Amino acid sequence: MPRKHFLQARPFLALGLIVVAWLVLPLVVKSLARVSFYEFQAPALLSASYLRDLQDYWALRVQSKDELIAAGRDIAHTNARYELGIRENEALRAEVERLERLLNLPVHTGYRYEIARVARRDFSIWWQQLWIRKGTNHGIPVGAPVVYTGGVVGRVREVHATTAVVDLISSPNIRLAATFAGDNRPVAYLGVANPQFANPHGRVQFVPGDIAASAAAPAQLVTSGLGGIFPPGLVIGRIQKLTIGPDGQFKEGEVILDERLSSLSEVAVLVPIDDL
Amino acid sequence: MIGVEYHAAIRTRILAFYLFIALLVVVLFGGLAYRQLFSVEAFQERERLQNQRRILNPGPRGEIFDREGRVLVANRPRFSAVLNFSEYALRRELRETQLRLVRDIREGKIEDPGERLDRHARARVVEKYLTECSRILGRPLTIERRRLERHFNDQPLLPFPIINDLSQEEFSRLLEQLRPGSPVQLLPSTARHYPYASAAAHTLGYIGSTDELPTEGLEGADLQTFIAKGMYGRDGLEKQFDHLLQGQTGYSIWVVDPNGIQDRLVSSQTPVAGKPLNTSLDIDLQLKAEEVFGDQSGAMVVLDIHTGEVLAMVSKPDFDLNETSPFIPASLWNRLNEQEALYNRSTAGLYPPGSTFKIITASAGLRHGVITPDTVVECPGYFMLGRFRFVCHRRSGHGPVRVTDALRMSCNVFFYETALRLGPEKLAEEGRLFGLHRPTGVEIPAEATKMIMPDPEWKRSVGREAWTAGNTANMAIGQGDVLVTPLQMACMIASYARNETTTTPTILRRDRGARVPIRPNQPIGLRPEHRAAILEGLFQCIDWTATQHPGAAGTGSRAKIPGINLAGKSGTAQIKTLRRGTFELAWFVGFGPVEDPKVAWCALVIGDQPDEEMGGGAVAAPKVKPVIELYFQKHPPQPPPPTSRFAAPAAGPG
Amino acid sequence: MAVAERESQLPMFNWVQQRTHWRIDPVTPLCMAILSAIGVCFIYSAQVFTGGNLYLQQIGWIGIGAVVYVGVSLVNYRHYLRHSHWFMMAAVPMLALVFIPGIGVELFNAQRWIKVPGLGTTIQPSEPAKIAVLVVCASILARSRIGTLSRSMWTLGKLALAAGVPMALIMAQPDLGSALVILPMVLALLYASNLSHRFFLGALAAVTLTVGVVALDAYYYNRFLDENRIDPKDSARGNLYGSDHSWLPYLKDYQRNRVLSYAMPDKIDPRGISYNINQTLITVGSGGLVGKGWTEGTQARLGYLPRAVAPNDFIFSVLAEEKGFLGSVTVLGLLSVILANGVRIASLARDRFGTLLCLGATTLLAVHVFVNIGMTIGLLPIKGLPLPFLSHGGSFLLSCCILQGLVQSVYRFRKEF
Amino acid sequence: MRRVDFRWLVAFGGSFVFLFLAGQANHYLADTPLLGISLHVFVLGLPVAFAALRLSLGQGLVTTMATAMLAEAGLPFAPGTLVLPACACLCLTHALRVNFNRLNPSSAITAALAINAVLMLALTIATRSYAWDGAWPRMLVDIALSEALVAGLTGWFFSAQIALLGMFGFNLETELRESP
Repeated sequence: MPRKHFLQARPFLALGLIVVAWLVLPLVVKSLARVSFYEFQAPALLSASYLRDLQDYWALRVQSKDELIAAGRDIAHTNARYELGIRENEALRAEVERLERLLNLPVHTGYRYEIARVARRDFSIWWQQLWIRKGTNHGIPVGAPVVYTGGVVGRVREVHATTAVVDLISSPNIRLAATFAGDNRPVAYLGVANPQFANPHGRVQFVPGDIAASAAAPAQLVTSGLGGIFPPGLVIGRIQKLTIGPDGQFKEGEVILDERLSSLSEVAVLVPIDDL
Repeated sequence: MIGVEYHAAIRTRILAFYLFIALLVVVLFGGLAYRQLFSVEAFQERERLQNQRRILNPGPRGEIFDREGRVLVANRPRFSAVLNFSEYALRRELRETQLRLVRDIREGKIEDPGERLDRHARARVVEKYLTECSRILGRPLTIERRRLERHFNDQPLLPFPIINDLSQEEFSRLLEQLRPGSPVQLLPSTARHYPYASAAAHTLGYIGSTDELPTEGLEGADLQTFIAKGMYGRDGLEKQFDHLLQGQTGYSIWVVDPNGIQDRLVSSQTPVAGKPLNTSLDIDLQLKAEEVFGDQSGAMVVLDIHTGEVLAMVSKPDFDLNETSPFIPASLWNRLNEQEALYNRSTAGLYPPGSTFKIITASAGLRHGVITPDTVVECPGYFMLGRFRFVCHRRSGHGPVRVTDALRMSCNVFFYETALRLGPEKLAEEGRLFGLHRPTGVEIPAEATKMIMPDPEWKRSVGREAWTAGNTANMAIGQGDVLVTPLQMACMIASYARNETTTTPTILRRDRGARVPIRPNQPIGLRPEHRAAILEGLFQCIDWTATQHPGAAGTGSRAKIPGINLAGKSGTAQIKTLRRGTFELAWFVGFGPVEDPKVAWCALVIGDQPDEEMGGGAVAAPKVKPVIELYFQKHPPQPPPPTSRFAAPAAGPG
Repeated sequence: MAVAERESQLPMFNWVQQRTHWRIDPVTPLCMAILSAIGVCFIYSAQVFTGGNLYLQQIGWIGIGAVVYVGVSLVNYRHYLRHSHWFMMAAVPMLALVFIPGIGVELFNAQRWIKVPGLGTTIQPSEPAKIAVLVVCASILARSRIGTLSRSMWTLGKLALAAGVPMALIMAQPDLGSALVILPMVLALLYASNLSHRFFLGALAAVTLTVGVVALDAYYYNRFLDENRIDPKDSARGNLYGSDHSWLPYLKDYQRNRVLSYAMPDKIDPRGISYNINQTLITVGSGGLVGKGWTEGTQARLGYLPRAVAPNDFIFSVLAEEKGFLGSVTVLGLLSVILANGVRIASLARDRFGTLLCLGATTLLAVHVFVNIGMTIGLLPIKGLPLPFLSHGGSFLLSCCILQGLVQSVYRFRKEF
Repeated sequence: MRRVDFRWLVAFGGSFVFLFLAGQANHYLADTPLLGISLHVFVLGLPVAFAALRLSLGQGLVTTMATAMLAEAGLPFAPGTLVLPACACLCLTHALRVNFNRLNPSSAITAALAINAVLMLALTIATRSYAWDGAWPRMLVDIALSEALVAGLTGWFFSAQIALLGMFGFNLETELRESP
């Protein structure tokens, strides 16, 4: 009964064929297939996200008036504080511009903030990423930095028509030139795969020997702005412990990222203005 | 079928085959046992020597601090972009590039480069990553083929640097814009960094790069070793305390393949940073002292009288230490040699002390009773010694002077008279009593050793004509053959202030209690009124200004600081150089406050032009004033008690 | 091996005797299987760093070898007695093919291989030649009676022709090692055929004399080099120094160098000839009692033991390094079991032809084992002889399987009780 | 007999909805409301198990490839990281399914768990170059959670798929009885 034997071997034959086909298939075809599958599920992603917004909206609708009034008062306070901050900012910016003109510094690359809702958070031990609700239609380029009120979120990895995938700062293919707050020497921030249950983590390297950090007085890591991708001064995370590295000269340590990173619902993509 | 019968006789012969096989097996077994059981150590040792290599990495150098814990010499990170050909991915890329080259050449797509293809492939891979870096940095980068080849011949285990000494911004750009898995790695190392640029350049010294690292006690001394460049002190404190500053070398031992490519790490030890060095320098004083000198050549030493600590040490001309790091460019080296800027004039420069030596003459005269504080000598403006006329610097003469007046106004005639009464031996002996004939022993390399305290015997010994009275007269005012360093003069005046004979200067920070006299010390041994007369003369030298005492003013009155009583002595001397003619030297030594001596100084200004008119009081004293003023600002002589400053614990090493 | 079940399904050949009692000797095939498996493991290990796939090839060859082994052992060996001349007719032309450009493949300055059209592989005709010489010699000796030396001159002459022609052809390749393997085999057959002891004593004396003369010559040569401070390499380049130092005028200096490289490896060319010796010694010696572990041996894996020879001629070094004394003794034990079993089957054989076949096959195997392991541990000079069942190489593996198949056949068709 | 059998499309549709729901679950698990910790479930093994046990080889392969490519789109891995292991799992299960009663719920659960574990292993191998210090507790919890979820949902998912196929006129139950 050779036919029966053949039937038994058929799955393996098919598997072999698939593997060979996959190896032979040009990368373009595979990428194309990948993009199509992505775009195929994008509407579902978006609709779920909008649905969630709607749900939030209705959740808010049932709030009592007292609560709303309290919230309104809080917002008024915050607004007043921001108003002050904005004025201060303007003065500082004018000063900075004056100084820059004085020193003939090159003009800062400008950024446009593209606010995007988070459509899905996806944090596994294998990857950490956000799916956001803006894409090429909104002029978001690949590699653009993504930030939120608490600091850096990550970088855009893939851009699709209406959505984009953002690599969280804790993913291993993110590397930043950072500095410690109050210091100007660049150090290296590296994402590591997030090993913990909460707080995403990263690593910092090449820290000069005179910088110290402890649990009582954690050091804050901010972007340096020297690397040409991220603007300066964005918070990355804090460091509680620095140890001397293998070269006996630079310190290294673990960077504890903000807890809010794992519950983001809105981020801002920095689109370089030159790109427009 | 052909008849084939079986022979019984064969059977015995078959037994021989068993023996034959047994013999072979026993021989092989014995051979194996011999190799694998009895000589295993020897072979394992041979294997280790053949298959393992050691890489040495220098420990970061220790930092150098001033007395208040401010960093004088720091390490700055220095990043380079390297390609590590031991990485698997890069090795694979290399192999693939080479295979592609072979194919392309065979198919005639490219011409045979006419060199070994592995080298060509290597150059191509390096070129590719260099282009990528060049794009990110926005500047063209090139690498010499020769350097690449040399690296692979000499140090195949060490990563190959494609860009050295990245600026902070370049480092950041590469870090952020290279993809994280890129074979281009950013490798940190250190270079010396000098926050105060040229301050105390000669004292601190500079470094050079070396292949020789301290390796005592490190594993694997018998292995073939590759060494990453380290630093060693070439001058100044960096040289003197090289053994402390030098970190502990780290190593890693790798198993390598026959091409020298790393395979597996056997053992390693991280390098340890060198020890910090706390110097006695006060960078404020140092900066002020260098500021007042400006571009003027000269030297200045400020000492703490009680501890012998050097608070400031200037030698001009100097240079920016940052230009010497990480290595000294040849152009800089040539320029510095031309300016004679590389040697420390404070410790290695020998000069005639001029009138400042009159302190010694006066001291000897009083000690041996040839003069008393009341001895009066009439100064007509010159002194006749036989047919020779020795002039006083005031041609009209000082009139009748006592020792106090003579010191105040620096009257030559009084000291000619004293020295002739005294004789040269006793004068030289007094100089030797204050250690002017020998090095001070300060912890700075290349201190001068050939200082001269002349006497008739010395003159005979160097084979010159006999000693004359003229020699004695010249010696009395610090001219002629006397040669000392500025540091020695500072020590002499500090000793005088303490009423002791010897001050051992140190460049290291000493606690006041832990004062360790290295040389035997003893009181000067002058009668109090004699010493008082000398000190009075030194005090008046600064205190008597021309407005208060017209015509009898002290020569050092331009250093007067209101409210603080200082004592000092100016001096002027000439040196003749063969090449560039005669130069004037302006000296000013002194200490203060008189009541409770704290700080002693010696300043020397060297004329930059031949035959430039210089006077110690006119040129050197004004340079001293701001420095000493700053010292007393930092350490007011009245309460708060000055000890508090020193009692404070040393700031830690960073 | 599931030979018993397959047997009934195979098509009937008229020369497979169905009536024979079904019996097999399980010892040799078992040892062969174990050794082959070990061989595959260490061929893999020798190449693990470079990622070669020779071990897959070897598995393929072992599969073919197993089929060949079963096939040969099914056939009654007595058929070969009649047709032994055909073996010769096939082997000698194959040896000659090597020298025809386009068919013969030249590698490492020797033409030892011929291309098999279509398959893309090469075979080494010296391997079938060994088998042919064995069968032919055994049949000659089985057919004629050997008595004293003088009475059996005609037989000895035939034997010399049968062994000499292939040997000469193999030597011309040149492949001295394979050629010399034939000599002990023929001697063993003669010994088993009751040739008088005097012959062997004479042969032994001749060999001893030759070795002694060469050794003496080498000694004088060495002394000459030392006294005149001559680098052996220079002397080899042009026979510069003529016969000043020579004792045996017809020996060339490069040949003396070869002798010296065995006796004093450090003296002659420390990086060249003796490099392999040094490396194999370090490889074996550093293994110690238990070895460094599979795929952990630095010498073989990183390529100090030359990569070209590690999976074939020096496979024993790889094993000795990674499994140590215990591992190498195990392999030696398995090989000696095959050898001893060969001699045992020789004594059980039905006729003299069978006995001679077994003894010849066993001697061939023994010489390979001894020379290969001996060179690996520095007892013998480096000669390119592979180790049976372990070394990578199809022709040799197949020839070993055929030889053992013959032995199995002798066992199976032995006399009835 | 239909000329083109579209049941793979229906099965893929069901899988799509399922994976979409799992994605939504992950969205909330990234910051779990009560525990405040980050978790992740991975359930691709379940659709693959369904395709392997209940569909023919061709239909199953197409369904699996489509589902795996869907799961893979938007992940930071090379194309094929999930597709190839999923296909391999499918083929292996398909070859083995003659040896046990594939309609038995327990065999469905076993197959789903095994396939899911294998796929998670594949992902772990794909990310082995990352720093893994201390990753194992989170990994164990994630795996345990995923496996528990798969075990719990297998019955529901299988019935839902069968029902969905039935809605489009593919009656697996009766076809099975008719086939030899």
